Amino acid sequence: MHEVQKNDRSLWEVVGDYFRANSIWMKWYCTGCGAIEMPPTMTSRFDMEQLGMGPMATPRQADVLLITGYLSTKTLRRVIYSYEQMQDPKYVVGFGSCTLNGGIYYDSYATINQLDKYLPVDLYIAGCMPRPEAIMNSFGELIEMIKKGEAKGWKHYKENHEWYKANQMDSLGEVIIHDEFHE
Amino acid sequence: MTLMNFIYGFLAVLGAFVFQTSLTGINRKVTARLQKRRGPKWYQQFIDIFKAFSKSSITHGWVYDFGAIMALGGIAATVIFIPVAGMQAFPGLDNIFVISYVLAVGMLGMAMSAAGSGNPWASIGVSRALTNMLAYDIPFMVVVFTLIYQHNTGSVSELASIQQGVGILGWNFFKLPLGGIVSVIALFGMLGKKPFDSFIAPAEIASGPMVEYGGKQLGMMFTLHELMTFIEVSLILNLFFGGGETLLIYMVKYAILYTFTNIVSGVMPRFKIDQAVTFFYKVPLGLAFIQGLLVIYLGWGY
Amino acid sequence: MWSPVWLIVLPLLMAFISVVIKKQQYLLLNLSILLNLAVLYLAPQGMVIIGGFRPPFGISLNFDRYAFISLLLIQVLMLFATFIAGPLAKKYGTVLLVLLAGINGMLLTNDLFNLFVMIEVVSIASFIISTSNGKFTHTFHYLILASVGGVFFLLGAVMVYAYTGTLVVQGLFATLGQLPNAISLIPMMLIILGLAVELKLMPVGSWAKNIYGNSNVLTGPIFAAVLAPAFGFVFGRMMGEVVVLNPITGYTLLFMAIATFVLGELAAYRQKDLLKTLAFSSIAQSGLAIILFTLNLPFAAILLLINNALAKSILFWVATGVSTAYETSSMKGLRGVFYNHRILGITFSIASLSLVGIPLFLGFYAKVTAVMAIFTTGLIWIPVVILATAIIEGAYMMKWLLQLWSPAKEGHLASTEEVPEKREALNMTQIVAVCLVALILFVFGLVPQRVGRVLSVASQAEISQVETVAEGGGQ
Amino acid sequence: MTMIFIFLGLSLLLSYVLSRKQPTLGAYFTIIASLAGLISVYLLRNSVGVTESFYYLNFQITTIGWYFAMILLTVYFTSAFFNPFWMDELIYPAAYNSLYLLSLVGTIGLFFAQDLMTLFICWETAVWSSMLIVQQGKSRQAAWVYFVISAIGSMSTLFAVLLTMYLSGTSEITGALTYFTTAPVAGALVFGAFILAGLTKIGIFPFHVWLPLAHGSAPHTFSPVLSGGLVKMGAYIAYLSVAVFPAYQVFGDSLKIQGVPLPIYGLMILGAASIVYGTLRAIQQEDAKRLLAYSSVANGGYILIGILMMDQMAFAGGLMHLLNHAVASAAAFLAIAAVAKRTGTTKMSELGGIIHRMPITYTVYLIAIISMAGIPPMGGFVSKWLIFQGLSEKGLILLATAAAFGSIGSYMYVFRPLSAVFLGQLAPKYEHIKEANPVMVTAMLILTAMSLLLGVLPNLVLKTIAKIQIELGINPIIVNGTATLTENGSVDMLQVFTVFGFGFLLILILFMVLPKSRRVGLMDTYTSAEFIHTPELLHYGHSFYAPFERLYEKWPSVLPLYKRMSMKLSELGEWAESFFFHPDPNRAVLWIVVVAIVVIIGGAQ
Amino acid sequence: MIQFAGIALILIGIYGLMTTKHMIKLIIALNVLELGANIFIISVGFVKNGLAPILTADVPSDLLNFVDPLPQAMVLTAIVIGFGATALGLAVARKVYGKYQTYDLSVIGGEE
Repeated sequence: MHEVQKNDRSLWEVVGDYFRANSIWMKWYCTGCGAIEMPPTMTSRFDMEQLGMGPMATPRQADVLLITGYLSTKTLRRVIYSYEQMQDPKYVVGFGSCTLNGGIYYDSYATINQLDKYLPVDLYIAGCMPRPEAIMNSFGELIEMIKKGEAKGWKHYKENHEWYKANQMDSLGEVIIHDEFHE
Repeated sequence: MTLMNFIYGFLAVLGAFVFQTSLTGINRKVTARLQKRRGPKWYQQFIDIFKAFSKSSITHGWVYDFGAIMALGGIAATVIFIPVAGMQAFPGLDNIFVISYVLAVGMLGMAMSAAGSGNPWASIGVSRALTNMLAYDIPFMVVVFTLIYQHNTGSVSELASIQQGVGILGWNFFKLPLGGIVSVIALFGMLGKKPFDSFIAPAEIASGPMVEYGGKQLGMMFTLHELMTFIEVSLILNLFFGGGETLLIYMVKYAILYTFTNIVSGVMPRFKIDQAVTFFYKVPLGLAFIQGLLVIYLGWGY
Repeated sequence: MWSPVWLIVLPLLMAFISVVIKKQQYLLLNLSILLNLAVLYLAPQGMVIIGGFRPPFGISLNFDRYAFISLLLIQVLMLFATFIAGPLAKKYGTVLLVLLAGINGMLLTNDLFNLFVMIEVVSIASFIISTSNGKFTHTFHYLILASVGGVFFLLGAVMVYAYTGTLVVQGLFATLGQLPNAISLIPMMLIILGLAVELKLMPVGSWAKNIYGNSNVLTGPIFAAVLAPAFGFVFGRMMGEVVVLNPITGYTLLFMAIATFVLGELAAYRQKDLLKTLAFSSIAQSGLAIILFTLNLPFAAILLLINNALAKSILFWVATGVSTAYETSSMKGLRGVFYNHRILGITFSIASLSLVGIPLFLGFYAKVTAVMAIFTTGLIWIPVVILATAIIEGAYMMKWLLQLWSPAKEGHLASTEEVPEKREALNMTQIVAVCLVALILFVFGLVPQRVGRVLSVASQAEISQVETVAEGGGQ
Repeated sequence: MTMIFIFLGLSLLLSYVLSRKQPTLGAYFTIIASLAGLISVYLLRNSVGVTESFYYLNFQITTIGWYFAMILLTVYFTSAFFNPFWMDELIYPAAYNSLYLLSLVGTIGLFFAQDLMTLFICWETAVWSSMLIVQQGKSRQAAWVYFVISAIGSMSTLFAVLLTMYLSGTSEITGALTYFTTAPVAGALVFGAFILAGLTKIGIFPFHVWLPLAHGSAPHTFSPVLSGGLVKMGAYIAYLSVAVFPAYQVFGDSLKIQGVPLPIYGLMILGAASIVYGTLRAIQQEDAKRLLAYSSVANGGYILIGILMMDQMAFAGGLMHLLNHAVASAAAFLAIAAVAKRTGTTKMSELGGIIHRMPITYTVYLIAIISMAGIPPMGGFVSKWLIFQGLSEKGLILLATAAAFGSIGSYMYVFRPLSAVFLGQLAPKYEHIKEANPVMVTAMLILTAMSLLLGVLPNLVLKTIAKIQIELGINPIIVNGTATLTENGSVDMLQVFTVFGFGFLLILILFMVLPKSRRVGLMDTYTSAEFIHTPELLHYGHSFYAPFERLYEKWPSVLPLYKRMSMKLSELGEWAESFFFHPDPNRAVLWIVVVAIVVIIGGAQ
Repeated sequence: MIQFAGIALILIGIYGLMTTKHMIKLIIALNVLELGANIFIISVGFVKNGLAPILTADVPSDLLNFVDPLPQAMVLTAIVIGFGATALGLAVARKVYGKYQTYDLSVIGGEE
């Protein structure tokens, strides 16, 4: 893996990072149980909109890909597909310990144990599952990272594309397409 | 037509954008308050739009871009036609039909661009949006015909100035109460506010026409939405609430009207698209017809 | 020397000769028609009294413009019909000669009883010709009906004689008109009913469907283009000179004629068989001609008869030709048949367009004349009925045209693969002959006013009765 | 003028001869012949009032006739560019070419006819020659329905013509029709018969059934002529029956609704009904050509309402809409024809993404539908605007509502082919198709340029229309430079266009300044992260407005009504046949006796 | 009196034509009808106690009560014609019989 490059941004990028930090639009990839923690985060007690955050409908519109729980080999393909459809700059947040180390089903044949082998995770939120306080806290962290230009996972992904691809292929194996609905 | 006209026009577009975008931000806060939240900063909408402009983007072919430009261009041109407190960049171009049809250029451009992305959800969204338009526009048009018949002019600025000077009771909203109610209901449809927002249903059809937009095209769509809101609210304001004698009065009235729609829609559920059509053709169209018949055949409303 | 008597005598003579020299029947037939044409051209017009007997004991012939026009039409069509029918006409040469003599006699005679005789001669000849269809029950049906009609006509004629003491056709209406209504009613009804059978008037013309509908290249044209106009002309003569209508007979006749026209077209509309369609079309058109004669509008009626005779002859030649060649006359079997028979197709199209009354063709002029003439009677509802029925007529003729021209299945573009194989429907000389008739029709269509001028003289020369149903009804 | 007819007559013979040798040659000749016709008719613009006779046909040049003839010739001329490419699909190419010119002769003759008989002859010529062309397309049934509905119109015209000639004693159109000022009862009858012809030919509800059938299945090259051209014959008849025929005087005593006599108002309601019906049915269609045909039904309603209004604005709007719709509809049909030429189908659900292969055709179609939907800055807007202004000035609210419905509904249906045919994913089987032939493109671009020109400078045409209005003695539309003025509003299309261009330019600059976008394929779209491999399945072209269509899918359609009527007629025929034509001598004799008894009993009384 | 006989025969003939389906019987009925018609015609010219309309030396030339000769001449012709039609009808009936082995039209039905 390459080292993350030094932080030398142009003025344009600095301004852009300011906007991006204050307007975080998320695509929630609700693969597991963690998604249940998002509604409390949105609604009146925590109100994530005050930070300019909000859910978006499609990856095209979103800045952050939020993966809330277990990933299986089947869903990983979809996650990667969604990630690649997002517009730069884009950030990945791993939500819950299952994205970190596979959680309690770490030894299943179908579970993806370590998300950052496949996608450039900018931030993990630990916990099973993380409470809204933790979520707000960590998004505060992400905002700071973006503001400083430290959240560069998307550049990393580009630079180490072969490495990520190899890991992905390794995990997924070859996909044989039979027809539209069976592979 | 001199250079000054164009500069005024440009300023009108810019002003409309700034004004409406701020108002949108404020209204996001209002909505948040309704829901017992704190809500975002008042300039959050600007941040969102500029962020979208700052991101990288994709294109699905030239019609995808061309449609977006055509949409925003058409809408920007429409803003130039709108008389604001008696001010117009190009005097004499404020015929109501011209405005409502130039508006359609924007609609068509957006629909074209969305369909050009090749996403089926975009097409479903466009289909719903156009159906929605057919629903809300007919009652509104009936009211507009009544107005033109009554005042014998199709010019928006003249229609606005006729209502001024005799206080609040000079407004068409009070002279033609049924028509006024119809047009405010139609305004909800025009703005795509609940309960008539099924064409951008985010969870059902992934925000409909907007599904493929990201980056600068998304920013353009947001800008377009702001400008379109400005046009539509201004139209209702000029036709039924007497426009504004001065810019300040205009802005205040505008803000009240817009916030009203926002508050109402904040507590509304959502109609399915066929329900919306049925609703518009039952209640508002009926009211509009009653209003029209009263004015035309019985001479009421003067 | 040149007397119209030859028109009757010559074919009859040839008929006797042809019995003796059977091999030359066809030659004799053509020869007599050609000679007839010459006689027509040369004979002076006027009344001819035969044998010096004073009518009604002797027989007189009325050779005026009306008779001239009708005879000319009949001779020409007969010539073409026998020529095109070829071998069949050879077989029936004698009968055709008798038929020709009968028809000529029918059109010329000025004597009511003689008319009966001629009608019977024509009927018997046409029974024999109709046997060439090979459908004997239909011939039998025709025979019974026509004989009954003949008897009725005879009774009518005799009653006329009994009441008036004369059988001279010309001016008979004047004498009859003096009789009380109740007396003249029955002979008039009998005469009209007798003719109605041959005129295919509803409801007594039921024989026509099967005789026309199973016709071959000889019978179809003979019946539709020779016999039908011949009886039409005879009816016209009767209406002009003999028949006195009171409101009851007048409206009954008018009603029957309109019913024939409308219901005939409707029946044609539903046919899926080309010959049957043409059969009902003939029935309906004869109804229209009767409407016009009944309303005492001979000029329009003559135009219509001529147009129908020319158009129907072409239609029947082509229709019988192709249906014989392809052994079917159904819509399905004949689809696209004109692709390989372009010339026949074009003549068929011209004829059908003219029949329907599309502008630029003679039929249009006839239709316009008819409607304009009916306006003068003040019965505006009749043109409405006629024009509404013309829509139906146009509808089925066009349906046939479209199907016959286009070999494609519904919903597909036409392709040459679906064209039925080419078979010889008519040979080259026959086609040329059909084309000639089509050309005549076409040229008439180009100069309708000139044709009209010639005919209007004929109609004025002949019809002396002025009373119309409308006026009669108004009394 | 006679020379034009003789020339066209000769050239139709020539094109037949040429086509027999080489069909394409004859087809190219139709272009030349129609162009020559176009130029020579254009040159007649200053010789209004000249009368000429040819045999028993009499012609006179009038401003309105000239205007109509120019519209027709434009459509014929541009559609002729497509003829050469369809010769191999037709089994009677020579007949096609000569009938094409024959129908042209018929229509032009109609517009220049001086007497009623000439009018009718030309009318029928155009009808049957075009019917024979339609049958070379996909459906014989369609050609037949076209003929029958036209025949209803023809026969009612014939009735009106003959009755007029009989009553007035003259056949000269103006003289004969103005006779009815003094005979209102007969006038009402003649008016009804005349306007019926107009209604059938414009395709006004409920006589519209032939349009979708004939337009949808005619040869692709002839559909534009049918929709853009021949339908306008009906408009001319409508014009004659309301403007030349003194309709407002004849119905002067009848009940008036907002100043419009009730019978005329009833006709306008029919126009409104066809706007609404055409719009709703167009939204439902799955075939692009049928969709455009139903849009012709709707636009016919505008034209009819406009002409019947006989006022300053709506009348001008109606006449101008003729031209706008002719140009736009011809362009749209031609674009679809160009697509059909390359792909072999006009079914929208089978197409998609054609823009990637035929961008010019797409542009042509786009501009055509913008005009058809009445969106500025194309021609259609001006005419619809005039009609709206006229309707709201008189306070005819029901009609105005229908007009608005048709206008907004048209966004729905015109967008449908745009999206389903041109946009979206390209099916692999169309991967190798090319842009339309340059000859075809030329024709389409001519029409597109016209649409745009009419939208930006509508006064070019409105000037002529003002002249017609002055001739008719109604208040003319006022044109002032580029501005169009009416009693209750004005518009300056050049300014609108400039402002629109300005707005577009602003945004274009903004777009260019921002970073360039990355090009991705159309299969790379958001699918909820599902993998789709088949472009045809991803393209959304089927049942586009399903929720809306569901609201009225159970509504009765008109065509079954006609079918039932036809069936009833057949049954009546069958009844007559089995009742009176029974193959049984007994029954025939019985009938003779029955008639005899009826006459005797009747006579005895 | 004799007229009524003729009319009665005509009615009998018509009755036969309306009721029977047998071809030969139809022809017979037709003949009865014709016979009736002929008798009727004769009766038209009949004069009671009239003389034959033949001029001889015995008969005064101003004699008025002679029988009208014209109907008789007509009847002669009509008989001949009726004979011809009958013969033809029988021939046709024979042909039909040869084809269907029956004379009954109801058995044959409509021939297509």
